[in-house]
Amino acid sequence: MARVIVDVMLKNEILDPQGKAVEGALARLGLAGVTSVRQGKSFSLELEGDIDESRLAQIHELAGSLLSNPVIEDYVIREDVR
Amino acid sequence: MARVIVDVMLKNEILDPQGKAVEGALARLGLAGVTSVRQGKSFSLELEGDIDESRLAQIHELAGSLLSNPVIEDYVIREDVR
Amino acid sequence: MSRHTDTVANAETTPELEQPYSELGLKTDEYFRIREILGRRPTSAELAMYSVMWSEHCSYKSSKVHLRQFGDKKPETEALLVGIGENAGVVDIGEGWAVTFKVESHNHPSYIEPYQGAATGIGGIVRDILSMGARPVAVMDPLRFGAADHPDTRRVLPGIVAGISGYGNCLGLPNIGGEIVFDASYQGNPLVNALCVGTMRHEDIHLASAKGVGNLVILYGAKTGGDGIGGVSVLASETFAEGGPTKRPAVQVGDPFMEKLLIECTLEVLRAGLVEGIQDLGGAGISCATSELASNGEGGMHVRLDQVPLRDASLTPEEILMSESQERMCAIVTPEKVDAFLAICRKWDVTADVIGEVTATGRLVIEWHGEIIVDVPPRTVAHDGPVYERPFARPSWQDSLQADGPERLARPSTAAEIRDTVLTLVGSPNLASKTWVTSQYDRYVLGNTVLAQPEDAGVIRVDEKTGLGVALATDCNGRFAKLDPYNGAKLALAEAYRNVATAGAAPLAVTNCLNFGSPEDPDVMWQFSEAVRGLADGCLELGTPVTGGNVSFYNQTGSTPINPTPVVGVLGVIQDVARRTPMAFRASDDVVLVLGESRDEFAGGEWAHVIHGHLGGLPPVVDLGRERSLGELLVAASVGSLITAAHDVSDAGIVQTLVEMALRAGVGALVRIPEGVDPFVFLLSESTARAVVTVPTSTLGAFESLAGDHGVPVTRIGIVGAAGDDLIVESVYGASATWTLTELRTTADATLPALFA
Amino acid sequence: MSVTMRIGVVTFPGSLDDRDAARAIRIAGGEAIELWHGDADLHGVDAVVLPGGFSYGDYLRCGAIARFAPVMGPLVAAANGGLPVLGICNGFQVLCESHLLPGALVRNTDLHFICRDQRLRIENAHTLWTSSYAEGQEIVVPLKNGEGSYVADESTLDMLESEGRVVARYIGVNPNGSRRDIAGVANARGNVVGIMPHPEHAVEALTGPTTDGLGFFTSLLKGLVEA
Ligand SMILES: Nc1ncnc2c1ncn2[C@@H]1O[C@H](COP(=O)(O)OP(=O)(O)O)[C@@H](O)[C@H]1O
Ligand SMILES: [Mg+2]
Repeated sequence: MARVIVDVMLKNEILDPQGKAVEGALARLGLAGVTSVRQGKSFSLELEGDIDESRLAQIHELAGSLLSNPVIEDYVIREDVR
Repeated sequence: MARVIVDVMLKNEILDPQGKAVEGALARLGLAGVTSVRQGKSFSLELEGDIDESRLAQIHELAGSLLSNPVIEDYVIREDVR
Repeated sequence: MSRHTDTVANAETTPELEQPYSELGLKTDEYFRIREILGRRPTSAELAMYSVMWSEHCSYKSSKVHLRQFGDKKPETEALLVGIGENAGVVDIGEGWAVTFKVESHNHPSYIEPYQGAATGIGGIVRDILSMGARPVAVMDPLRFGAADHPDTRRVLPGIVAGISGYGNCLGLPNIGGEIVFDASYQGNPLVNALCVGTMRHEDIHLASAKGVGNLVILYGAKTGGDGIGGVSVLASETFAEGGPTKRPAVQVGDPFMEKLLIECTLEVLRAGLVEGIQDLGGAGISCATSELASNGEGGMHVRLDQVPLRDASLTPEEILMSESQERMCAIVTPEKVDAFLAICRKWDVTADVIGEVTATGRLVIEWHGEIIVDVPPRTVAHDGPVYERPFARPSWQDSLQADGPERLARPSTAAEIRDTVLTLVGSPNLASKTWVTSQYDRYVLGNTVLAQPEDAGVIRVDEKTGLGVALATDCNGRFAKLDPYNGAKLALAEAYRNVATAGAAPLAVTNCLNFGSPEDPDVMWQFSEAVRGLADGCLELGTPVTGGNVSFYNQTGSTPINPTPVVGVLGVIQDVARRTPMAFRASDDVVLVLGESRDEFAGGEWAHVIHGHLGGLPPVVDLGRERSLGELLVAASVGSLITAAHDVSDAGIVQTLVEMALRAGVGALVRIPEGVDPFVFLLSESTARAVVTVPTSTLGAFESLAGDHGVPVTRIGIVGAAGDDLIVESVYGASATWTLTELRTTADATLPALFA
Repeated sequence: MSVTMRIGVVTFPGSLDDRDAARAIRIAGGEAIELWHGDADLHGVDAVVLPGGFSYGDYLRCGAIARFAPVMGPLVAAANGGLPVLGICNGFQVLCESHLLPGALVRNTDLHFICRDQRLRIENAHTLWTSSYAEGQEIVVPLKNGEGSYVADESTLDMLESEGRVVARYIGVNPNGSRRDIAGVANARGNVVGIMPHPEHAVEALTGPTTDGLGFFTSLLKGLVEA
């Protein structure tokens, strides 16, 4: 059993209205000194068996096509083996 | 300058239609052995100055009220000081 | 095994076992009735089923004795194809078409989790419509919130609206209307009512009954999880677990895409003739579906509960029986059609499993891994629940409330004061433009929306070839109902009826959602009984039968109940939607006419509420005979192409009606107060049975004589466009009141975004 | 003798405006052919409309999963070979995800789903889908989306402008924060067009705000007959 987490974030140059909205709300609720908020998505995949090179490559491939859209988003893969 | 990441996930027993949709798509696209996918949100907060206890407590408070709804979601705070 | 299963055999050998029936919301005498029915103690699974099915929500135990009036006073009608008691009533609209519609509440869940609560409210009512065999074609959403500027309203409103929008839009159902009303009495108790309407050919009507011994029971749709356990009954089933309590979420999460698949898949299996009986899974999940199907059919069913596909493998059988997981349906299918049924489910990627069969035993038997855990007469679960005659009494405060009329309130007495008063009202939350909300709803999808909000009624084309269509409106003024619940319910009916007729459709049938406080409070129970009596009497008088509805009790904070809110939905038929009457002023030089009579009636109205924060007195007099005449006139005028626009008069009176007609068109009007009438009363009173229409000079004579035939008083008050981009009212205490359309629009548009954006 | 043009309308499981697109095609004088997402065959149609809706629920990103549907294989190949394809709303999103059109569609800036009657200007009347309009013509059609904000990097936007591939632009109000008010774009060849607002909801006076949308469908039929 393995777990892989794929974090997807909007590229920096793409406007993030959700992050902006949260930033405003945090300030209104009294959290001082917030200079920026970005909102992203994360996918937590539970997989049977181990993650070998080829499987990781496959996950990278899917993270860059299905889970994120490279035109607007970047992704990072965190392996989280328990 | 500090960065705090708040990861918000649906509680395990709550239906996650987003995760389910991704799970189905990953399987159709040939990734074998995926037993479950959960989709979450993450908020990356950039803050001025340092994060002391009281500020962290404030962030916890907001993570549990504004950024997540404790009825259906859990959150985790990752501090990511650079 | 970490825990044992409580089987029927076990129950027989351990008659004295203490059972947590009161934690499950059952009264002691109810528990003993169950023991009497079964001749032994119930198993834990049986106890779960009875407790949830005998809850207020599922058994209508407090309301049943009153709701009977809808049947007893049912008007003579040929239109009713399926009446009260099924998932939704069905009416005949002619040309072989039938329509089913119903409104339901999802109040409490929407307070806890606004987005999901409201979303699953839409999901649930859509499945009710689907289970009758109809294609859902539109939704509406009557909503009530606390004070507009209260912080909690800011918490719940955007979430509720987003939930309705997120779920309804994703299903592809146009949202054609609803209500958004703010009143402090709903603080902590927002009302989320959801209405769905569906259409079908007569031969496509299906019922929830398990007919045909040997036929199979198929559960299809989403897998079963721990959703909403404890949502129907009071308690989660944690008391059953011996290895420590499990915490199950009371919140149900919706998956609109799954529901969309369920709609398409269900319609395909129905149209292919593969289904003998069908039932949606809503409150009380499998407990409700199996017991109702069995009770309505052959009377017997054998279910293998371990065949239910689970999302969470740790669920106990009791939890599976009680789960309110969304997007599930149950169908009865003959053995030779099962393969074809499952093939269509596969096409739509919908999970489907045979979980049992219809039997002739007269018992609902449920098996769990080879052991019998339920063996009950299904009727005792589904239909023979407890019935209460709750005590009710006219509240001690009712007289003083009615005695405190609005006569003592200061009234505007110059044109300038009228001008300011109107601007204040136009921008007040209940009258302001609701576009910030309704622009989040798709009103175009399916391509058959002929009228949608903010028009008086939503109008949907049913048949593209002939133009046959239906119109729907929902209404209720909870303040009127508080002042006088009997007439308040009639007033709600009258307003919805008038709205449908205003659009040019003939009112045909009624649905309702009765939102009240605790039935254990005799004051509330009196309000409820009066409202039901009023609605039943009103429907009889108007000839529009009640086809179904829903009751929501316990809407209160502490001991303070909400204003009684009997939301009434009226459905009308229009033979050719091309002749529907919109509300916008159309052509300059059309004559503006008021239909009906204006009296000095302000109690419970918007003026008293907004300007004075006052509630007291007796609500406007309701005269259903006049409503009927007005309705017939409006329909006849539409048929005869005599009028160009019509808009009903209700909240804040004729002036608000004129403002809305002008803003909708972007064209003003020049209006004059008739001789001998008080301008304030004429402009702002909320007398019933009135509408404003515009008539081209070419048909003016014909229209006025038609009105005479119907006995409806007509007053010419002005001319469309005669004041350019202004709305001008002359002869207001010797001067004119002028509003520019720009200032009216800015005022009306600013309020909701300022509060919620 | 003119032969009726066969225009495919793809139905994904969560498509919503497929019936409307078919109705628009019929009103324009064409024959609408149902295409199923799971069927990797275009059945010889003369053109394809990808309709609005939520193709596979679109909880991930709109159009992200639809891009991998069986029908998309032959569709992408045919589009690259010149087959006329119109993507409306979700269809536009699918075309971007499939890289048949540049850029992407992201969450509306105000974070709400928005349904309104939208004024547009037709910027390019030379595509197969817009030839019935006059260049610069202003039309009003419904707009309804939650993720309709068109984004692309500056160089892509400059390229689209300089090559005249911005097909329609929002005027009056930019409802969703689209870069440079872009409502629709075309591929280099002009056979593939994506448009966020819904011309298929503006083809009948009774149900639409106007009948301005019909031009998208008559353009194609005219073009196909002339071709
Ligand atoms: N206020 C009411 N007026 C008329 N019929 C009602 C009312 N409340 C409930 N009913 C009817 O009682 C029956 C049972 O209601 P309910 O249990 O809510 O149905 P379902 O479980 O299908 O939603 C339905 O036929 C419903 O229409
Ligand atoms: Mg039902």
